[in-house]
Amino acid sequence: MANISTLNTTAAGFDAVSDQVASGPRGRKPRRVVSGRNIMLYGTLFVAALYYLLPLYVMVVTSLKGMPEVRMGNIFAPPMEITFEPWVKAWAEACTGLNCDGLSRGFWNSVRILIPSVVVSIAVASVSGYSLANWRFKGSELFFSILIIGAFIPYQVMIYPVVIALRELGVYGTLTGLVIVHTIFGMPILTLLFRNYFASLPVELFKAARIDGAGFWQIYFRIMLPMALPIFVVAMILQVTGIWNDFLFGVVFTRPDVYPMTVQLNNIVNSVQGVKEYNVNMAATLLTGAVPLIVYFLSGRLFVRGIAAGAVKG
Amino acid sequence: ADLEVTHWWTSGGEAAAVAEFAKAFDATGNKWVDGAIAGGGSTARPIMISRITGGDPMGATQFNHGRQAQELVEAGLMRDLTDVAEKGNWKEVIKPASLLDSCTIDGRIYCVPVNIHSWQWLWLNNEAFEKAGVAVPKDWNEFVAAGPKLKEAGIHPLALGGQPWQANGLFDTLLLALGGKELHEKVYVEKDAEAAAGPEVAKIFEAAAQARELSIGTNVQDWNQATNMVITGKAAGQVMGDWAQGEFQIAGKVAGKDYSCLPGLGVSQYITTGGDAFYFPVLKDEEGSKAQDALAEVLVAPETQVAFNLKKGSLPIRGDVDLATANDCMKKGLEIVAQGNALTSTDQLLSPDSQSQKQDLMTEFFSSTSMTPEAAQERFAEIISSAD
Amino acid sequence: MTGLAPAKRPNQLFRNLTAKIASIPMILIALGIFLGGSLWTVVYSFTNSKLLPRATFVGFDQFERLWASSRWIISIQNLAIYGILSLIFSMVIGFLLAALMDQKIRFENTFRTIFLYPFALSFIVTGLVWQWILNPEFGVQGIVRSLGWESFTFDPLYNPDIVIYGILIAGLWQGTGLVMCLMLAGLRGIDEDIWKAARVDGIPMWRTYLFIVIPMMRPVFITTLVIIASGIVKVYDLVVAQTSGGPGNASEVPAKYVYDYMFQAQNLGQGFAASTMMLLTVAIIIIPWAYLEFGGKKRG
Amino acid sequence: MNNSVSIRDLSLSFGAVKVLQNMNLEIRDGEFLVLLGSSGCGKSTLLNCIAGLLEPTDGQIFIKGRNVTWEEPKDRGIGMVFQSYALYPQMTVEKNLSFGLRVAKVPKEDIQRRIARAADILQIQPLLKRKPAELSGGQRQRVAIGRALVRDVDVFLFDEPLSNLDAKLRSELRVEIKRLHHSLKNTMIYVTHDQIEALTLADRIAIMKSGVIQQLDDPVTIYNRPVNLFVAGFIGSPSMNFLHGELVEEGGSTVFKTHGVSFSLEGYEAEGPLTPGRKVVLGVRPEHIHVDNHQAGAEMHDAVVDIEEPMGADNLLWLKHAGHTMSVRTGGAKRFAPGTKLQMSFDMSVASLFDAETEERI
Amino acid sequence: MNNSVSIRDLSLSFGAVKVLQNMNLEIRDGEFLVLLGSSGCGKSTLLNCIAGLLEPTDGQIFIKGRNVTWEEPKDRGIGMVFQSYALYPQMTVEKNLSFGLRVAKVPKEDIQRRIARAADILQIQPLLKRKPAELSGGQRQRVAIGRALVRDVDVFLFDEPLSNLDAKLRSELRVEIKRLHHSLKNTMIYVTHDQIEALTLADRIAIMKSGVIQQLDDPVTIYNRPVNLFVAGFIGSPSMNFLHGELVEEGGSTVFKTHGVSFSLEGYEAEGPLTPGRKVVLGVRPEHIHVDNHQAGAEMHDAVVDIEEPMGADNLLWLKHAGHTMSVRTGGAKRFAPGTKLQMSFDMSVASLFDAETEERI
Ligand SMILES: Nc1ncnc2c1ncn2[C@@H]1O[C@H](COP(=O)(O)OP(=O)(O)OP(=O)(O)O)[C@@H](O)[C@H]1O
Ligand SMILES: Nc1ncnc2c1ncn2[C@@H]1O[C@H](COP(=O)(O)OP(=O)(O)OP(=O)(O)O)[C@@H](O)[C@H]1O
Ligand SMILES: [Mg+2]
Ligand SMILES: [Mg+2]
Repeated sequence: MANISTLNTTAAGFDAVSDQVASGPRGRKPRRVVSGRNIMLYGTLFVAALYYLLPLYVMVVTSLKGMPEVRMGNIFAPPMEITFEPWVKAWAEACTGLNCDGLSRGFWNSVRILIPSVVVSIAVASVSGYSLANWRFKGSELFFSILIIGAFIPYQVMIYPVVIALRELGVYGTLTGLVIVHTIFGMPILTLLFRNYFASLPVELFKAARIDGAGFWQIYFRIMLPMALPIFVVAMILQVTGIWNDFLFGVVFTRPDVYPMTVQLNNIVNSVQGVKEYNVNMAATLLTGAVPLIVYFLSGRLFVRGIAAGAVKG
Repeated sequence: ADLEVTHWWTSGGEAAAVAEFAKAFDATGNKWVDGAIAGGGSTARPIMISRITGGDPMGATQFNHGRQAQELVEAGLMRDLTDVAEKGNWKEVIKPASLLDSCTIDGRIYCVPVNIHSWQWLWLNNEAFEKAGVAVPKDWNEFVAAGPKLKEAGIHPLALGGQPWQANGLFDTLLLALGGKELHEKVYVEKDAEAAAGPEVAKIFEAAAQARELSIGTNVQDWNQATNMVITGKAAGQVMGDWAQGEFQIAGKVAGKDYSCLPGLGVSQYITTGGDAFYFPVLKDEEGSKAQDALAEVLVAPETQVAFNLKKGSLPIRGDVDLATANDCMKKGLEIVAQGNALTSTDQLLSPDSQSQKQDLMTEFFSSTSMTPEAAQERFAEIISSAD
Repeated sequence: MTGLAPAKRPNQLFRNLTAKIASIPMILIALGIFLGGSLWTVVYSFTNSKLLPRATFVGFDQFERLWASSRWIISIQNLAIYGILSLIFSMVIGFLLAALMDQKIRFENTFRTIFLYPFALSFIVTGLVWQWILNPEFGVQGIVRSLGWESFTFDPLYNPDIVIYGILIAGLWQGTGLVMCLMLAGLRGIDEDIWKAARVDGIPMWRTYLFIVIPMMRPVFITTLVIIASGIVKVYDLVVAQTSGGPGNASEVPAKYVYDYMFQAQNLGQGFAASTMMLLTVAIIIIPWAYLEFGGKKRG
Repeated sequence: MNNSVSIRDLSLSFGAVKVLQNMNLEIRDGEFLVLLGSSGCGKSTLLNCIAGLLEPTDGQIFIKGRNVTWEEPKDRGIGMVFQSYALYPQMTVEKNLSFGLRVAKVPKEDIQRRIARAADILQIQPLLKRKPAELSGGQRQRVAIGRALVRDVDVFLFDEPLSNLDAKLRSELRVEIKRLHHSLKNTMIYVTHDQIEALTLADRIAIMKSGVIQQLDDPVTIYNRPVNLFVAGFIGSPSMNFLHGELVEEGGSTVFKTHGVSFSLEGYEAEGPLTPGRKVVLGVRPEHIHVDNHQAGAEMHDAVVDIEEPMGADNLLWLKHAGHTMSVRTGGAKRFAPGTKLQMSFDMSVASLFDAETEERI
Repeated sequence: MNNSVSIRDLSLSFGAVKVLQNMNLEIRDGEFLVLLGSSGCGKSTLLNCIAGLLEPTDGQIFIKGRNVTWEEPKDRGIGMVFQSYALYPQMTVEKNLSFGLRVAKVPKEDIQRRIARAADILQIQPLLKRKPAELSGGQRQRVAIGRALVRDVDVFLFDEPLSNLDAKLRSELRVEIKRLHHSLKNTMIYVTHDQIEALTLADRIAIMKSGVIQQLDDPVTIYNRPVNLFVAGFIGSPSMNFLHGELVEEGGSTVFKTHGVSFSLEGYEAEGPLTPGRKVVLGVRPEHIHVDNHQAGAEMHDAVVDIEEPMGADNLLWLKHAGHTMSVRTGGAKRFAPGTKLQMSFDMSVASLFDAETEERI
C-alpha cells in the first residue's frame, strides 16, 4: 500500500530520535494475579458466598446425620456416619396425625396445584399487562395503580373477603378456587412485570400488526408472545417458587386430599414428638425446596436477563 | 361414608389417641379421613373457620369447646346433635354436667365433648431432684424453695415453653391453686375488677414473678418440648395440663417412680375442667350427616372413651367407665372430679378475645423481668374490667 | 366532496371492546378484591365483629383499644426497626455485591447463583434454618463455646432486646440476592461512556459509584424499594417460623397481630382495625409514589 | 374524485397539549407528498391519524372519497412503513409479508402470487426464508416496504423509513423508493426530517411546525420562494444566510441596509410593496453568493474568509462581512485560506425578503 | 519532537477477534486528525487505546514523546468527548466541569478560573447552573467539550461527538469545533463515520477498514486521489461511479473499454504503466461528469435520464448509459425530466483507475 510507505518514512525519522524510549513499556500492562485489589474483591465475594451457603450446608449436613449425632455434635461438623434414614423418613414415613407417609403424599398434590395455578396466573397477568401497555382505555391506569397498591396488602387481611368472594362464586375449596386465589395474589407483581416488558417493545410492531389487520388476540398470540420469552421465564420462576412455597392458601382454600407439600412440611416440622428431629426436618425442608431450587439453578441466567428487561425499566 | 375430621392433635400422645377414634369410627363401616394440621389451635383454627364459612366444611372438627364456636352455631353453620344426644342419654352419662352445658345453646346440643382436661398440674422429674440433692417437693412452695439447689446442679427449675397460652395457663393455675376457688370465681366468673386489683391477686402476681425467675433460660417454644426437658431431666418441673401425661407415657416413664404429678400444684384440691369437643358442621349430603351421627355416637361410647383418654392422658367424660388401667396421676384426677371439685375453665368463662388480651399480658410478663408484678396487675385488672 | 356527510363518532364504550373484555379479570381483581376487600376491611374495622363479620358499629372503639395495646405498639416498633434496617441493609449489601459482581470477575454465574438461591426458598424454610443456626445450644453460640470461649453469647432469638435483629439476619439472607440482581441489571444499564469519562477525569472508582452511578440508578432503586417495602409490610411467615413472635412478644409484627386477632382471639373487628392501620400506612407511602410513577407521565 | 386523501379540520390533543391544530390537507391521487418538519412537530401524529392508529380529537379523514375517520386501520386501504422497520422478529421474511394476508384469510395461492410479485419488485426473493435478524438494514427496509406492497393498498404511508440507515444506504434506498413510486404510481405520504430526502422525493412538500402546515408546494418553489422565515431557514443545507436590516430609500430605489452597508434589491420579485423604513430580513442561500466572479452588473462587497470547510465536491466558506458571518458555497477545486480577503455579490433574483415582525415573505 | 501522539505496532484483540492489527500512526503537534471508517472497523477501539481505556495486546503509545502505554488515562494528558456526551446527569454543568479538578485537589480559585475560561470559549456561562437534562443536544455537546477543556490537556479525543445531533445542529457545531481548533491549536483526534465531517474538519484523514489504515492523507488528496477502491467508494456522496472494464490499445493510445464503449484516458495521471489487457475499474465522481456542456476537446457519450433528484442547490441525475447507471451532479437551476436524452463527458484529470484484482490505484 502506497500510504504505508510514506508513513514508514516519517516513522523512521522518529525512530532515530527515540530509540531508547521504544524499549519501554509495551503491550499489556503486566498484572499480578494476587494483587491487593483481587484479594479484596474475591475475599469479599468469598466471605459473602460463605454466608449464603452456610445454611444450605447446615441443612444438607444435618439431614445426613443420625439423631444422636445431631444432639451431640455441632451443626457445622460433617456427618461422621452418613445416613439416608432422615430422607427416607421425611419422604415416606413421617407422621402427621394419622397419616404416616411423609412428604410423598403432598408432592403430587403440589404439582397438581402448581401447574394450573402457574399457567392461569401467568396467562391472566400477561394479557392484562399487554392490554395495559398497548390497549389503554379510560381508567386502565387507575385499575393498574390499585393493583400495585394491592401488592402491599398483607395476605391475611384479604383472606376474609376472598373467602366470601369464592363462596359466592361457589368455587370455595376446589382446585379452581385455589387457582383463582393464586392468580389474584400473583396479579400485582406479574402485571407490573409484563406491562413494563411489553411497553419496552417497540410500539411500531404493534402498529404494524394493527395495520396488517390483526386484532387484540392475534397480536397477543402471534406477535407479542413469541417475543416475550425472557419475561415469561421470570414470571414462571416467581410463580413456581411462590406457589410451591405457599402454605397459607394451600391449606385455607383446599381440602386435605389436595393439601400441598408445604402443609406436610409444616406438619412434619411442627408435630414435635419429644425432641425435634432436626435431621428429618432438614431433609424434609430440602425435599420441599428442591423444585424451586432446581428451577433456579437451571434458569438463573434467564432470570437475571428477564429481571433486567421487566423490572428495571418503566 | 368418608368423613373428613380436622384437628390439631399431632404430638406423639395425641396422634396415638386420635388413632383410637379413627379405629372405632372405621369399625362402624365409615371412613375417618384424617385432616391433621400441626402447629396448634392458632394455626388450625383459622383454616377450620375459613372452610366452614367458605361453604366447604369438613365432616367434623375439633374445637376447644367453650365460646370459640358459639358464633358459628348462631350462624346456623353447625349441626344440631340434640337427637343423637337424647338417644345416647348424654345428659345422664356425661360428667361433669358442665361439659355438656358448654355445648348447649338455647337448649340444643351442638358439640360432643371427648375428654376432660385440667390445667392445674405440676409435673416433676424425680431424678432431677435426686441429682440436686433435694427431696421431691410435695407442693408448689417446696418446689420454689428447691429452686436455688436445682440451679446449682445445672438444672432448670421450671420449664416454660414460649407459646403464649402456656404462660397464660401457668398464671391461671397459680391463681386457682394459691388463691383458691373464691378468688377464681370472683375474678373470672364475676369479672370483679376490684378483686382483680386487690391484694389477693397481688400475691398471685408475686408468685408468678417467682415462677418467672425459675423459668428463665428455657429456650423452647412448644409445650411438649418443655415437657421433654422435664422427661430428660434438663428441667425439674413444669406446670402443664394433664395432656403432658401422654408425653411421659410415650417416653416410657412410670408415674410415681420416674416422675411425680401434683394436681392443684399440691396446694389446692380444685382443678378446672375444660376439654376438647368435636363440632359437626352442617353438611349438604344425607350420607355425610348419617356418618356424623355415627361419629358422634362413637366418640361418646365408653370403649372409645377409655382407649382414647388412656392414650391422651386426659380424663374421660363419663363417670361410668372403668379405668382400672389408669395410672397414678390419672386416678388422682378422677378422684377430684368425683368429689365435685371440678370448676369451669377460664376458656369457657372468658371470650377468646379477653383470653387473648390476657395471654398477651402474660407473655409479656413472663418473657421479661422488666415488667413489675404491680404493673402487670394493673393491666390485668383493666382486662378483667372490660372482659366479656 | 362537500356532499359527504360527516360520519358519526362511534360509542366510546365499544371501541377496542376485546381489550376491555380481556381486561375484565384484572378489573375484577383490582376493584372486587383489592379495592373492595380493603373497603370491606375498613368498614368492618368499625364494628365489634367477633368470629364472624357483624355489622354492629362501635365507632372508633377498636382503634382506641388497638393503640392502647402494648403488643401493637411493640409490633409497630419492630416493623419500623426491621423495615428501616432491612431496607438499608438489603440496599447496601445488594448494591455492594452487585458492584463487586460488576468488576468483570471470574465465576460470575456461580457467585450469582449462590447469592440468589435463598430467594427460591420460602420464609418458612428460611426461618427454620436460621432458627437452627442461631439456636444457642446447637448453633453458632454452642460452637464457639465448645471451642473454648465459654462466655461467648450469641442468642438473638432468645434475647428480647435483639431478637428482631436475629430475624433481620434471616430476612437479609433470603432477600438480598434479588436486590443484587436488580442492582446488577441497573449497573449494566449504565452507559459505558460514563465510566470512561470518569476514568479520563481521573475520578477514583468509589467516587464514581458514589457520586455518579448511584444517583443515575434512581429508577432501579425505586423499583427495588417497592419490592422490598412490599415484602416488609407483609413480613409474617418469617417471624412465625423463627420465633412465633417470641420470646414473649418481643418479635411481634403487625401482620401477625392482625392474623392472631382475627383468627385466634376471634375478634375480627380488632384485626380489621389493625389491618386498616397497615393499609393507611401503606397508602400514605405508596399512593404518592404510584401517582408519580404511573399516573402522571404518559408513554410517547 | 381526484383526491386520494383529504384531511378536514383535523385536530388532535394529548391531554392539554395540542399536537395538531385544525389541519386541512388534500393529497392528489398518485402524488408523492412529503411531510417535513423538525422533531416533535407532529408529523408522525398526523400519519398515525391517517393510518387510524390514533384517534383525532376533531375533524375528518377521507381516503378515496370515503370517510374513514372511525374505521379500523386495516379497512382504510393503507400500508405503512416504519422507521424502525417493525418487522416481526420471530417470523421469516415470507411470514412477515404474508402475516396480514393470513390474518385476512386470503387464499393460499393468492398469497403466494402477491408475495412473488412483491419479492420481484423489491428483489428480495433470496431472503424469503431468512429472519429479520439475519438481514442488513437496507434489506430490512425493503421487507418493510414489501409488507405494505403485498396488501395492494391505495395509499402508502412512510414514517422516516430511512433515518436509521447510514448515509450511503440512505441515498441508495431513496432512489429505490423514487423508482417504486414511478412504477406503482400509488399515493405516497412520506414523513421525514431530512430535507434532502424531501427535496429529492417529493412531488409536493408540506412543511410543518408545531402542528401547523407552513407551506405546501413543490420542492423548487419551497426552495426558492419560501413563504416565511421558518421555511427559509429550515430548508437548505448549509442554511440560508439571514441579514437583519431595513429598507431604505437610496438613490431613487429601495435598497436593503444593514450595518451601514446597502444592497441593491434589483432583480428581486417582491410580493408586496417595498415600503422604506420597514424592518426586514434578507435571506440569501450560500450558493447564491458569488465570490471573485465579476458578473455583469453585480454589486460587489468586501469580505474576509473566516473558516473554510472543504466538502469534496465543493467548498463551504464562512465569510465575515460587516458584522455578519455568511456561508458561501464555491466549487471544490478552488481553495481559500482563512484570512483571505475577497469580494462577493448576491444573486437577488433568487434571494428572499421577509418582514422582521410577521416573518412572512414580502 | 514534533509528534504529539505516536502509535507503534499497536495490536488489539478481543479474544480471537483481531480488532487492530499492527497499527502505526504518527500524529503531529497541533494536527486535527480524523479517523474515518464504517461502523465496527475499530475506530473507537483505537481511540480508547490512546486514552488508556483499553489495554493493547501489543505495541506502544507515545504522547508528547512519553511512553504512556501503561499509564492511567488521567495521567496521559488527554481529554475525551463521547458520542453520548456522558455528562454526569445529576450534577450541574459547573459541577460536571469541575468534578475531575476537585478530585485532583486543584485549588478553588484555579478551578474557578479554568471554568470561566472554558465557559467563555464555549459560551456556556448562562448554563453553568443547569443540569444536563435541561440542556439541548448541542449545549450538552459543548459541555462535554468543556469537560476536556478545563483539564488543560495536550490532546483532545473525540468519539463521534456529533452523531447524536440533527443535521442542522451538526453542521453548526462542526464549524464551532473547527474554530476551537483554530484558537486552541491542540492536537485533536476525531472519530467519525460521517465523511462530510471528516472532509471539513481534518488536516489529515486516516481511513480505516477492519482495523487497518487504508490511506492517511489530507482531505483533498483523499478525495481526488484515493489509493484504492475502498477509499474511493467510501469517500464522496453521492458516491463515485465505478465502471468495470479493461484497458485496450486503440488508435495508438490505451483506452478504457466497457460494454463496447471506449473512453479515452487522456489527462489521467497514472502511477504505473497502463498495460493493455489489464482488467480495471474506472471511477468518476458525479460532479466530474459534465452533461450537455460541450467542453473543448471532450469526448461525448449518449445517455438517458433515469431519475432526477433535485437537492435544492443542485440536482442529482441518474443516467443510463450502456448497461451502467451513473449519478451525475448538475446545477440546481436546470431540470431534466426522466427519459431525457443527453450527452455526457468525463473529466479524466480527476478520475481514478484501479486494478480490478488488487483494487489498488494505477
Ligand atoms: N402519547 C403521547 N402523549 C403525549 N404527547 C405525545 C404523545 N405522542 C406524541 N406526543 C407529543 O406530540 C408531539 C408530536 O409528536 P410526533 O411524534 O408526531 O412528532 P414527530 O414530528 O413525528 O417527531 P419525530 O421527528 O421526532 O418523529 C411531540 O411534542 C410529542 O411530545
Ligand atoms: N468488548 C468487546 N468485546 C469483543 N469485541 C468487541 C468489543 N468491543 C468492540 N468489539 C468489536 O471490535 C470491533 C471494533 O469496534 P469499535 O467499537 O472500535 O468500532 P467503531 O469503528 O468504533 O464502530 P462504530 O462506528 O460503530 O462506533 C467491532 O467489530 C466490535 O464488534
Ligand atoms: Mg415521528
Ligand atoms: Mg465507535
